Amino acid sequence: MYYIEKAKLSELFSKIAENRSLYLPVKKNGQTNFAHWEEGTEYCDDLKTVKSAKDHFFPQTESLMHFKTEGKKIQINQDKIPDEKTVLFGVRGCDAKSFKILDSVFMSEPQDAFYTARRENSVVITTACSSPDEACFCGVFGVDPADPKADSDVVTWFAGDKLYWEAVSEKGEALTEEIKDVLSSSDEKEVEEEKARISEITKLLPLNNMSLSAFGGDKTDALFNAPQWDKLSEACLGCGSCTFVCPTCQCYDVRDYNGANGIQRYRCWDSCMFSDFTMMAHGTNRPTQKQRFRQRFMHKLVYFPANNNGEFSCVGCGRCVARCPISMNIAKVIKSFGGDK
Amino acid sequence: MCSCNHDHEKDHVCSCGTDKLVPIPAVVTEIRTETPDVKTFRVVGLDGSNCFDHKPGQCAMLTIPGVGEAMFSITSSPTETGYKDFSIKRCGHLTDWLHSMEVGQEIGIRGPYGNPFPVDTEFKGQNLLFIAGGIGLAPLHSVINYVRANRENYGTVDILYGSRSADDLVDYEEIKNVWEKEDGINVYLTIDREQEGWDGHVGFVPSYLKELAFEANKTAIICGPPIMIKFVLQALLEMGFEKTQVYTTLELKMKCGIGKCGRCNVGSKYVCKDGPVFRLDELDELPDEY
Amino acid sequence: MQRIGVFVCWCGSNIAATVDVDAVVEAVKNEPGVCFAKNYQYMCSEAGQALIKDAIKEHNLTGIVVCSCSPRMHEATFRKTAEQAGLNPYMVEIANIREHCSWIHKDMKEATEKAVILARAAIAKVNLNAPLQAGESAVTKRALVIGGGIAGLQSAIDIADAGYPVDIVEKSPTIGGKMAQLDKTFPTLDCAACILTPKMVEAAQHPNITLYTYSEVEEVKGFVGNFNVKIKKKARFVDSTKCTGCAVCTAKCPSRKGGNEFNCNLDTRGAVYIPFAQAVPNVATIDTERCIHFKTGKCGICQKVCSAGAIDFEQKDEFIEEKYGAIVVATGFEILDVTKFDEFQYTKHPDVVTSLELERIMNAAGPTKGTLLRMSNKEHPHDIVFIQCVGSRGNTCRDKTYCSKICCMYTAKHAMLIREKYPDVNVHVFYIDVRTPGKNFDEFYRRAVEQYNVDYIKGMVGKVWEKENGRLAVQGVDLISNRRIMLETDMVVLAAAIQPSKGVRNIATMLTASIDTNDFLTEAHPKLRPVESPTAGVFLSGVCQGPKDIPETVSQAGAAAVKVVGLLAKDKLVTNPCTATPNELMCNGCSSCARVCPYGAIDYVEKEVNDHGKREVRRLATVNSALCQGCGACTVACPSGAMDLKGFSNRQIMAEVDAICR
Amino acid sequence: MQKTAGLIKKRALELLADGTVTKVLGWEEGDFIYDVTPAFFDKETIDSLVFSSFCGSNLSKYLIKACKEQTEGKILVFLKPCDTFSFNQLLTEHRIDREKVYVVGVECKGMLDIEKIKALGINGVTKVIDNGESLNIKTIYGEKTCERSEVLLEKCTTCKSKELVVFDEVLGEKAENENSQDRFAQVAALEAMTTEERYAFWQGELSKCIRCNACRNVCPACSCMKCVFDNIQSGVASKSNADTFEEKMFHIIRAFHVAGRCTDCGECSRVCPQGIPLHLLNRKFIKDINELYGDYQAGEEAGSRAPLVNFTFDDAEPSVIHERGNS
Amino acid sequence: MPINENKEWKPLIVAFCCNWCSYAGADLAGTSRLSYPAEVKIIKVPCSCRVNPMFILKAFERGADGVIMCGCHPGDCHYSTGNYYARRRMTMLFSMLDYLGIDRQRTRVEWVSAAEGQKFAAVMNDFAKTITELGENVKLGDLRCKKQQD
Repeated sequence: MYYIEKAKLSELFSKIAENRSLYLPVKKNGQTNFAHWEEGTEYCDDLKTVKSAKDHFFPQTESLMHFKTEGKKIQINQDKIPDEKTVLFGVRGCDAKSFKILDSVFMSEPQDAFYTARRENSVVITTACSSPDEACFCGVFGVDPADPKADSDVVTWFAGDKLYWEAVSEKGEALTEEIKDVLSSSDEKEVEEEKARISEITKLLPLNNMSLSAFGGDKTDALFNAPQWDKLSEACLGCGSCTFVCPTCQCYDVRDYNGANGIQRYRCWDSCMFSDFTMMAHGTNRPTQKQRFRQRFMHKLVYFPANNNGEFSCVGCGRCVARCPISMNIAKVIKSFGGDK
Repeated sequence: MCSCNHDHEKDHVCSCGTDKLVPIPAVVTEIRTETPDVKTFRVVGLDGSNCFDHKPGQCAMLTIPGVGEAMFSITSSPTETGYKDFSIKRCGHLTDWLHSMEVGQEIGIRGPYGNPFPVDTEFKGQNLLFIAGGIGLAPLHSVINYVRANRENYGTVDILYGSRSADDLVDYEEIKNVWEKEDGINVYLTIDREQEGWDGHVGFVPSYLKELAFEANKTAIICGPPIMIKFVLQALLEMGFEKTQVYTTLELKMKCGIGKCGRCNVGSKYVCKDGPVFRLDELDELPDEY
Repeated sequence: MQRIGVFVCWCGSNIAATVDVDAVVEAVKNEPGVCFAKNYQYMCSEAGQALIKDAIKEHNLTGIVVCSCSPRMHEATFRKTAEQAGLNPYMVEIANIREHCSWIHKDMKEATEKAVILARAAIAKVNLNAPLQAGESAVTKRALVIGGGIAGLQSAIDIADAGYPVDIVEKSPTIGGKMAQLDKTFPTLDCAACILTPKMVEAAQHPNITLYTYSEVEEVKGFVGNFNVKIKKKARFVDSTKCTGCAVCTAKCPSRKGGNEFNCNLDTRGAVYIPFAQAVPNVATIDTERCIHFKTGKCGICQKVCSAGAIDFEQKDEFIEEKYGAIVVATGFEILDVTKFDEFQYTKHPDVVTSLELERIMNAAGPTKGTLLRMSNKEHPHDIVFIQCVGSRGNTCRDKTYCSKICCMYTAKHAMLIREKYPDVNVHVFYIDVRTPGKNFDEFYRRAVEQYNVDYIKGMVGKVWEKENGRLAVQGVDLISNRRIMLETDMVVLAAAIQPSKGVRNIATMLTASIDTNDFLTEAHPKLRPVESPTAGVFLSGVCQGPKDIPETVSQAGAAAVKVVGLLAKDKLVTNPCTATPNELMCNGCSSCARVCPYGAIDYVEKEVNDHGKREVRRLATVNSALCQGCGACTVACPSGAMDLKGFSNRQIMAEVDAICR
Repeated sequence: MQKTAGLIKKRALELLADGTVTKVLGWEEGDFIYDVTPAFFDKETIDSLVFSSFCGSNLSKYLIKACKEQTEGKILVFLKPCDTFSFNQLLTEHRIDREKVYVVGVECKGMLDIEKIKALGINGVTKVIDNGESLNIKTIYGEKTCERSEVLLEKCTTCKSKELVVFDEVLGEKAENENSQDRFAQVAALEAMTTEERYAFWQGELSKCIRCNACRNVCPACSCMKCVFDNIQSGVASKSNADTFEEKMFHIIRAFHVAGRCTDCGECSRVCPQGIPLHLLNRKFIKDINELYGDYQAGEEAGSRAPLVNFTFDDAEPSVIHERGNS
Repeated sequence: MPINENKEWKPLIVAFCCNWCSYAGADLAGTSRLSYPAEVKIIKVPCSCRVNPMFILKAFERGADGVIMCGCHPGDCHYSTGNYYARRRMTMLFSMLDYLGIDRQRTRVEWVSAAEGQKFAAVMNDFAKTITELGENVKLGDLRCKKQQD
């Protein structure tokens, strides 16, 4: 275990940035999101970024290839696979877990070359949550906000006036080796106290004790035609705010942009909540918002676990709880199927 | 062989270098007008190859740069080498473009996608009953020609095909001049409404199916508009077919073709990966949303 | 995608001298859809057109682009060429590389580059063109004239003479309008009645004319060639088939307090009345507001005295529905209410009158039987002051901004007639300007000044008040001598402004004809289409379009009639194919489009739609392609983009933008 | 507030009971007071109807679909003053059927913004008690208090009107609109900046956009059957912000499409997950319209003619824009 | 060295002209041989009220440096009222662009009648001069259209 004084954080950041690109939560125009660190950039220790960390690996838009056409001839050029070595700092336990969930989508065969390359080139540094809020329910999905080492390379804690640093993977250790100069060794006493403090708080979180017993890969028949969906989906606006702030949502669209100098094919986030998501020339298999709403939650709580050894596609980050324009969210869905018992 | 710098196993097919979403260029060498709104396009790799190998029932993504990409079933059989055929109905933005295309046009193609009909396993030794409506013949076309090329592996072959009118029968020339003339293949054609010059059967496919009263000792392979499928399935079950004897292929929005973009997700299945071919008993397990 | 042929014209050296036509051909060959490109010396020549026709046939072209002079020059030519070769004429686009390129640029490289870009834009557009078919609609061979004044009568007679049936709807009990109230007409001083009444009779007796007097238009539906109009025939309570016009009832009617409108309320009439002796139809009408029978249930004298038994207290309003191919609006004018101009004492002193009132006073059938008398004491006046431009050419809220146009002349007429008949009467005229632009008009005015010694004073009157001796004092300014003047006079005559009839707003709304801020009907084009309303099939006659004197009114009425006849002579109307069309699946039914349509071409229907398998009844816009002129205002008002314009669709214009910005 | 909540529930019950209405559109209680969800209720479910200082959402847009589905009887809807403007505008555009709706106007003192409470550093909120002037806030980190006026929803700080412009009956105590700030002050402040400053401001704000479409989908004026941005044939369809131009295009066109129709209900800014002050775009148009074409408030009067489908002969020329002060 | 590598920047200007007045005005400019810069490219629309703000934004997206709309003088519209609507729409759009910090000189509306060939040329010369002085439009455009891809 190492530490560095909080006051010297920028030294740590410049050290990391010597050989790699560093991304961390930054407040800009009132909103905190992950951003590239440059000398002078200030780290923001808000509990949650507005958008999750997923767009570091699965950006909202990403160019895949370019076409050139001349008469009837075409030329297809794949875009360069990213090779930037990156470090993500300040990732919360929930977001770190979401990477594993995204991995099981994008890194299963056939692998997504762009995602895989980004993922392989990055080191994830998680930071324990010193003040979880009422919307957090990561405990329900097995995330430990006090000690998020499960899915990270390095775990850090802010305690007292120090940042504690512990490498928990090979990648993490390699990074630690690189930057050891700016770190000092430490015992684990203060960290243990911090962990204990956070654990106490998590017990108070109102949504953190929900039960998922109603859900799982084998629950399609039990849930699909349940009457609750009508009420739950009634007010849904069909916007994508839940999807776009969600760390695990990974639906995408592929579009062509016909610019003046050739055609770009790019990928962008999409949402199963959008009315045109499954629209084809002759219609859609999910014409109602109820069906689209149900799809999103069934996917997270039933279909995804069915294909991924029971793992749910939700990490309990609570972003949808905070961001939904009409305050409908996955916690309410879980509760309406008996999750609050 | 793996071209990346990673430490993959020896026979690993590497996806690090080229992404699966990137098509290869190919050229349209022939365009046949089948019906007023269906054309068949013959696509050949720029090197004269068939682009990639496929099995009957599988699909491919066709790219028109600047217009987009869409999934189509491969109409030609794997036994027809050196090209791929696609029978495509004009019904939207991209298909409009395809229909206005001319021979020599280059397009992008990637595939194959989806699971094939089990021609080399479950179908082997079986009597086959193909039931198609309209453009629904396109995915079955490939199976039928594969079966014809390997005739010895299968029992009887019956083909029931219907469409709105005689002009809307896809592949009419081939059906008349090749399939019908072949021994051991029975072709039954029908159109929805009476039409001058048509002396064949008139009536919807499901009712014709009942009239024909096939024995339930066959494997049925169905494709057509949803309403036809619905009534054909009913009819088959009434005729004594087991759900395990019936196969169909689903048409859903597919964008990436590799089960990641989320569009073709129904229940825990991804149609572009786990489908589009489903046996009826498998289909029954999916939520009713296809 | 189309199979496009591109034809680049040299226009001799007009284009070829500055634009490298070979380079243009080379450059466009690889554009999407282009499968043929060629240049030629004169595309519009026989040989050039033959070249186009051959190429269309040989290469099976589905669209062509001609890079040549302005489409205003030869678009029609090349469309015809295409049509001759079997191609839809709307599959032709012109790239204007002469007026917009070769003629304004000197540098060959620059001009060639631009020509290529203009060609590209046309190619991009034609790729999205669709064959268009001009529609047809049948024409009902009957016309409606709204208003039975001289304008309406003239239009009706002219149309009827051409052989088409015409209906005249007049809201008052008789036709004749304002002209019937006039005494003499300028500049010839002939008697108005003498020239008008024959016209009235002619209209009444014309086999092709049907009169609906004491009637109003209730509802107008439909469009050019196919209007459906509902007319309300108000109950007269007199059976017009029985009434002989003997006027006994009118004389015996005991209710005599109400004013007589025909004489500008300067005298009274009975509750049952015939407006004037020469009224057409010469039939009595009962004014229910004044009739004792209708107010109390008693009386009934008229019924008793009528030997024809024509009085029918039970008569009801009658509604007539008729189809028309064209409508002429001839709703005329009324005199501005001058009560607001209180500085002239109009409401206070009976000797202050409007010109129209003076007209009645001077008329033999008027309240004074044609003798010029002061209304206050029925004495002969010695001095008369005319005040011009009362309510005209002003800029305060009580004024009209426009010139009423007829006042200068009728004042000269009045002055002259008075001086002629009563040489002892001194006549003074206060004026801002004297406007006499008409045949023999200025001569007429000069006669008034020079021969009849009418005292014209350039200047305005500040106020008028009654003196103790009962005469009127007029205080004004003489701008020429730049001094204030005070006159004592017996009468003051106000040349009040004229304004469109009040009912015109309602009629304009029914017809979706537009009116301007003064309520005059707007013409389709102020110069080139002055007698047509922007709404197809609606024509303008007389003062409803703007102030006019009688000859002008009659000529406009004739012009409107010719337009009507021209329309009715057609069996079918060919409609503009470049019309707006709504996409039913995207229409919100919000009415934004209808609100901006200058032609009232957009209507709404409740209709079931099938939106990708979902069936529901929606409120949808529909465009009447017979009315739509293709301006496109609706397409931008429509937020969902449901409304698009054929021939200039959103995608076509954006494709042009894309091609230009490449 | 509690009193009004009680009245609302009582009235809903009465109107359901006497058959005046067959369903009720109101707000359903959530887990933390502040997370109420718009919902339809019937006799069985009416118990979970709530009204609190967090009922900022505008229910009028839900009536488009509800009116279509309503075959018999009326729908009871609770509308705050600002919501009634949207209701009227939807009436004007024939999107809803007045006959099918029973409008209960609810007087409003301004609604609260949980984000603003959190911005004060008050975390882990589990309950908020509105005492009228101040708030008592229970959190997992203990109890906190703050002033009500500090945490009003942005739209309520510049309330345009406390008048209910359409209703069948009214509940609650009429509030005064005296504390409301000038709603055009922020627009004016932006106008006073230099072009470069304004560009920087909007570039910063709009670049946060994630194109979730929440602003559009919540907007009562954005009620198109199919939005041009979803329509692949429109030529401007886009789904993402692949280039900063796309978000500008989206927001300019959206503002333009609702210009003269926007009732300034402020929902766009309330729902934006990235906190973009979208109302400043719409309000700019409102300000311009008022200045150039005379005061006009969409929704104030049902059936009124929106300024962009209207004109006068002596309208200002577009060059007035060029003649403005700063450059 | 090829000449075009040293090519000086030239603006791209899109002009929407109504069919009845301004397009004819442009024709008259041509007939009168009144020159204006080749950078100006005209798109014909039936009426100024056909010009959708989306077209103008589209032009900027694609790299236009200035967009000008020309129509009949108010009162002279072939369709009687079209340009009145266009006037309001464009005023609003331009105001919004200005509000977003886009140089307001990049957009313009001019009323040009069919007889005003002189005016048309003068307007275009002036507008092109203004745009040239402003330089390349970097604030409102899709970078993907400008980037030279190979």
